[in-house]
Amino acid sequence: MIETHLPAIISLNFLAFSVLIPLFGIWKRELCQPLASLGAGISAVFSVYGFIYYLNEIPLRYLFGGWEPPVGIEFVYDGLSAFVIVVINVIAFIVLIHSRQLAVNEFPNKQMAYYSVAMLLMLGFNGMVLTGDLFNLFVFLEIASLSMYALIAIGDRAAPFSAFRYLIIGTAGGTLYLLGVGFLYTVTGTLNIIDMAPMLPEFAGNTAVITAVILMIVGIGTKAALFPMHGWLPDSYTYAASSSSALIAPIGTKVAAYVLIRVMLYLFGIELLDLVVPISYTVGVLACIGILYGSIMAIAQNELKRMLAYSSISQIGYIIMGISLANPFGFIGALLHILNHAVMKACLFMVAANLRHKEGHSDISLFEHSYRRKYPWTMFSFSVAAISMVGLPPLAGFFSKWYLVLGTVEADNWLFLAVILISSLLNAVYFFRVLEKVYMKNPDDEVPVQDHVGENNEVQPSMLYPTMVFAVGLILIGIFNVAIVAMIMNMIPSGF
Amino acid sequence: MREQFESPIVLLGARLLSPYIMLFGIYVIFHGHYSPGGGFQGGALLASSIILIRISGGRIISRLQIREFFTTPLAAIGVIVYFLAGFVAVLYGGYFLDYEALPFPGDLSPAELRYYGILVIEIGIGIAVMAILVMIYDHMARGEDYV
Amino acid sequence: MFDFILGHYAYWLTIILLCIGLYGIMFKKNLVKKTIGLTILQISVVLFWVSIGSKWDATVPVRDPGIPTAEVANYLNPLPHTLMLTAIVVGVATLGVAFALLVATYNRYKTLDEEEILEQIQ
Amino acid sequence: MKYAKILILAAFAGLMIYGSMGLPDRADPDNRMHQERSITDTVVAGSYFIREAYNDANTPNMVTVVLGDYRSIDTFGEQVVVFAAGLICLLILRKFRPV
Amino acid sequence: MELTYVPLFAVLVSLVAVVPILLSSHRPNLREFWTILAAVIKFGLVLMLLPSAVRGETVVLDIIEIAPNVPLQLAADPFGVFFAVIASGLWIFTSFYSIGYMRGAGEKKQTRYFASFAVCLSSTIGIAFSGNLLTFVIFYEILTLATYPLVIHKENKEAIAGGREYLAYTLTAGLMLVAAAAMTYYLTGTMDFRPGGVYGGLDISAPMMLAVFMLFLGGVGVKAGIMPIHSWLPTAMVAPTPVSALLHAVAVVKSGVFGIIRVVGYVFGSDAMADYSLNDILMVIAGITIICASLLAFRQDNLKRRLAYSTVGHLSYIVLGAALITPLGMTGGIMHIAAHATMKITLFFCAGAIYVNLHKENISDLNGIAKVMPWTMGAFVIGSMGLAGIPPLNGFVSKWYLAIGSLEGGMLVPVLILVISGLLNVGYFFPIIWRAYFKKGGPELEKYGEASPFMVVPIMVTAILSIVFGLFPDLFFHFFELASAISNAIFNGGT
Amino acid sequence: MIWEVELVLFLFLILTAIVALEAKDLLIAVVTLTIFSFTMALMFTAMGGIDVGFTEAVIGAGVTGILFIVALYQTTIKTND
Repeated sequence: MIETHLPAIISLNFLAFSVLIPLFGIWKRELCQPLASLGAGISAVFSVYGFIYYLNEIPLRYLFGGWEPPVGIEFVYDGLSAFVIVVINVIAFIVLIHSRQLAVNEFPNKQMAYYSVAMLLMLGFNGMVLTGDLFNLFVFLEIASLSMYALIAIGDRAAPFSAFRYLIIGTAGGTLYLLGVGFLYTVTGTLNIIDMAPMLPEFAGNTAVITAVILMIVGIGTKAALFPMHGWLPDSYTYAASSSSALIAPIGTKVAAYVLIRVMLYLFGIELLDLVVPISYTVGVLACIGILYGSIMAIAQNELKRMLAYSSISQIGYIIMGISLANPFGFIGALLHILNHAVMKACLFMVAANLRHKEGHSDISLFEHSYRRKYPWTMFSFSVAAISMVGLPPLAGFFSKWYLVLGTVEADNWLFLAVILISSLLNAVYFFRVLEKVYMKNPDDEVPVQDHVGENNEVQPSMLYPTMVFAVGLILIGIFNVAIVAMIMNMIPSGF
Repeated sequence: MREQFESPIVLLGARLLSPYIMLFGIYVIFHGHYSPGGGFQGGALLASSIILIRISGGRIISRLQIREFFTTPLAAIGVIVYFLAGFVAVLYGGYFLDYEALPFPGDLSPAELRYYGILVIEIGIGIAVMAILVMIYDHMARGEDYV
Repeated sequence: MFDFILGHYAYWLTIILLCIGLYGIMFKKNLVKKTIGLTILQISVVLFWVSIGSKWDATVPVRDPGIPTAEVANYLNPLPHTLMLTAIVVGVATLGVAFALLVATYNRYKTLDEEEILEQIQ
Repeated sequence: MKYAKILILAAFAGLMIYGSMGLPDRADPDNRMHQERSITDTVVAGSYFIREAYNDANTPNMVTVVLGDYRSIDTFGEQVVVFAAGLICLLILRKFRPV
Repeated sequence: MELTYVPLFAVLVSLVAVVPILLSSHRPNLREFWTILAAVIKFGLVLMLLPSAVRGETVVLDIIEIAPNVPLQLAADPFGVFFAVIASGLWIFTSFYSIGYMRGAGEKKQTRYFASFAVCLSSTIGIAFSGNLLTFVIFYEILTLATYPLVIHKENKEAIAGGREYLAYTLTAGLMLVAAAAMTYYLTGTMDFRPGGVYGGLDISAPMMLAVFMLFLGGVGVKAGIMPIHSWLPTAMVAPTPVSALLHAVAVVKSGVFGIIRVVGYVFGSDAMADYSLNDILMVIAGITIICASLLAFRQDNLKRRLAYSTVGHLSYIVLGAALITPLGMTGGIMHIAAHATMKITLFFCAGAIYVNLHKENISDLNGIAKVMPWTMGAFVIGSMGLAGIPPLNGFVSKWYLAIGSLEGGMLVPVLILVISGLLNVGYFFPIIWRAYFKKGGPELEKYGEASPFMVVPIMVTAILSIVFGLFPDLFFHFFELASAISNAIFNGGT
Repeated sequence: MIWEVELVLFLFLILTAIVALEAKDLLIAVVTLTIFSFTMALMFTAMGGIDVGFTEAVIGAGVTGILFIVALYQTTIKTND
């Protein structure tokens, strides 16, 4: 019973909780956060269960209303979606636990609606990952996007404005995606991904199909912050409340990248993409520019969250580059980086949130070496995540880069290889800059060390442990990455 | 929103018009099976009739109709109706939203079950859309403010 | 040639509308104007979908007992219409959120001009 | 910046016209989406709706059947979008008085 | 006795020791006890592997699969054991010496220092026992990270600048190594180290081969300090002296040259090197480095910087040995790893002792110190003479084999380079000795005596070791036997 | 569907869209946008999408217009472009 309904349970559970939270929240405001964590926790448990269940079962197709796919809508629960579902739900669960104190601190009078909308956000993301229908994808995309705009709008003074700009860009992107789906529907007459994929080779070279590809990539790329469409991201992540950015940054762009994988590799397939215009290569080059641009801009930032936002742009570039390589290694690298980057970014944004909570700012130029005494474990988490970001072994970040490098070598693509290597160095520059500030006393500082070092002033356990979980998780993912890679290898789409 | 507008003529016109719009909205919801219309359109019409009173009468009068406080639970009820229509089907062994599995009383054929299933969700949509459009209007009209 | 134009002119005119909407989004500084551009863009896409759903010599997708449903060519394709109902409602929901953000923005900066707001943020 | 925007607009228009050349004639009953079977011999959803909607749900208005039954999860999602919009207005514009 | 898990324990013992070191941060004696305990245990574990290595056996242990079909593999082959014996053996002396130095100089944050040191040694042994390229890369990067806190230990502007430069060079190198490893995996389908190489008999285009080789050279060459990319090494001299000793004699730079020999002998193999004439590139670079570094050493007034340039030169002896691709040349190069390690660590210990005792860093200030610190300066003389290649000392043995090796390969230029460099070595060490022994020191020297025994004893032991190994290269650790067995394995396609 | 009707409606749509974007007074712009929406509803009906047309008439021309007006009431009708 549960196995059959697993996709529906995982996703719709969030909806049930988003309705429950206001009902209980009116009665007792303190119940909102535990309820939200509970909802995310239930989904996380089910998704992990489903992932294990999937390992010895064929892909599950959940038929809504009992209608066979081309007529009705289905949720496709195969290896790829199960993997991404596990990543996003587990991370959302931990981030929501972390957000308790932040919510009390930053928007005490908006908690109820906040958690309700956060649940809707997760519903949208889960639906986007699971659905097997192009139009249904658009609907869930809009649920997720609307919730994302709202969560971003809670925060600093400039937050509503940056959310508004994101809304304009994001809705335009979603509309273009819808237009692309319209082109495809006109040509093929179906909306189901599994149904449509075998039809498309018949229309190879059709200009409408090519336009549809471009429109869909632009539309989803807007959500994924692919290079020319990245403009919304830095402002949004910077001005959003700490808990919002910790929730959105690791998950939002990853899901969009996942949709790109679905569209580019599963729906169209790489031969069709490159038939007339070398679309995959173009996307790869854009990703490269994004990688370099994001890294260079990150170096120039003084605000930690803004730096992390720019770094997100560059890390998304890795994932998309892995997709565009279109060989098994690139695919493994991209998927592994979805996992790794989600964990790393969650950890880093939570560190930024911890600092904001305690210090009231996250301005790098004001960091001082007393932090390592005040927040030893927060800073430990930051170091682990930063070093993993730079890509040093044996932490998780190294291995995704390793597979991407293998992918570029296999594709004989030296430009991409050089970009990966250079951007790793740039990553090192901006992360070691922070580490240096935190771990070393300022040489200009004349105050003796003893007077300067603060007491241990670590954040409370509800914030510290989630951060630590991610830091330890990065080490474990790094050591046991081959188990994950073995799973990913089962998901490699045919045609490679 | 202003507390009250001083224009009896406008208010009178709105009060005369509003019930008919509301009636039409309910008609649209229930007649959606046979003619253009359905939950959304009907819900939007219901919302229009309520908003019409709110615009012409101001806050004090509109309170007599539907209080601002009730729109949120109403919206939740709309969503829950839809959700339950799907969930009950799951409990009775079907897929989510599989109306054939719904336990309507009486001996109904699958097609009739689906007919009533659609009616139920249209009603749910109608309630939710009405409540939410009114809700959006209320929030917008009050601007950024404490409850 | 005439058939081609007759079959495609609606697309081209829709493209003009799409471009007008995109122009509004990109070039207008006023946030309300941007929203208007967004609305035009969305409705134009809806128009595109509805136009591809049309069919010569077919009636609306409501079953008329006098016209047999077994012959598919007799009725318009209901699928695009259904999808566009959804898209319109999604559009209006987006608009609601956009207005909420607009009001919040205006309360903070007392202006709706994008450049003036950006200046104030700096 | 302004020229870049003009360029984007021109590129978009060009892309759309390029794409529209490949679209089949509008309203042509021979279009894929109006056929009974697709080229891979699967059911075409639109035609299935026309043929079977009344038999399946006893409802003459096909759009309602598709909306409420065949693609009901779409409609459900759409309702959630509207619900989300309401909640979001609540979230952005309302502040609850501190306890 | 089952040896399978000994390599793992050898790697882990100092890593585990980090925990008690950190926990006992407020009790210096206990902390240093842990350090020395770990050092002794590590050395014992490595020695347990020595007999099997002398027999030519390899202890292989697959720990965990880190990439499909590529395990995290520890393989204690003769070459690895050879390097591990040197590194772990000298760590004991460095530990003792560190205690004396750190207390003498009153340094801050000694806990961090000892902890980093332990991690450093762990990764060095890991490098020595790496069974394949990916394992090598992982330990190589850990070494980079673990050394960074040591380089910036003083936390002044100079140290931070030095640390930045160190990171910039070594991280770039690590990335190049990753790229090179990936290309090797792609081209050959394996990442294992095999005596005789994995590239033999493959049909690969010359530019591709050159690209891979240059990436490898960039990757391991930075730590080996070959010439255009050596400049981090003198800059990193801002670190405390035991760190410099470790960096320049044992861990970091030796990992670099160890890597070069691994690459030349175990990845490319002599055939591939010769076929694509890659060894010429290596030889030219090594020759230029030897000469230029020796010349640059003349210009340095800071004692440690002069020693640093001397190190750059001597590392290239080893590179030269690898580049000759003759069995005897390789033997000489490998021997020089051991020889240079013992001698250079002696010299750095001396420099550190002088700094702690007299607070003098510059050569021009060293007038007459031999009277004050006779033991230290005696050891200094032994070390510098050994580096110059004076016969009874162990520097001579390796140089001799290098010369023979180049003659075996029919090349005269390397011999010439060796001779010139030997003269230059004498040239830049002699002024120091001359000042120390024959110039009259200032009156303030009166109040100083010899350095603390914690420092003098390690100095004397390493100095004596360099004499002993010069006379009996096979004593205790079978260095010569191992070295010739290794080069045999490389050139005759495995044992 | 009668293409002559559609053509006229199309021209009217383009006209109203341009006016809605270029009007100096936001109130005029919004009213023009409502006209645009209503013309669009007519267009949908002309193309056979009676349900879409109905929805667009109710939601696009009705509710959207109301929301625009309320938003302008809360903010300002002044604009520079």
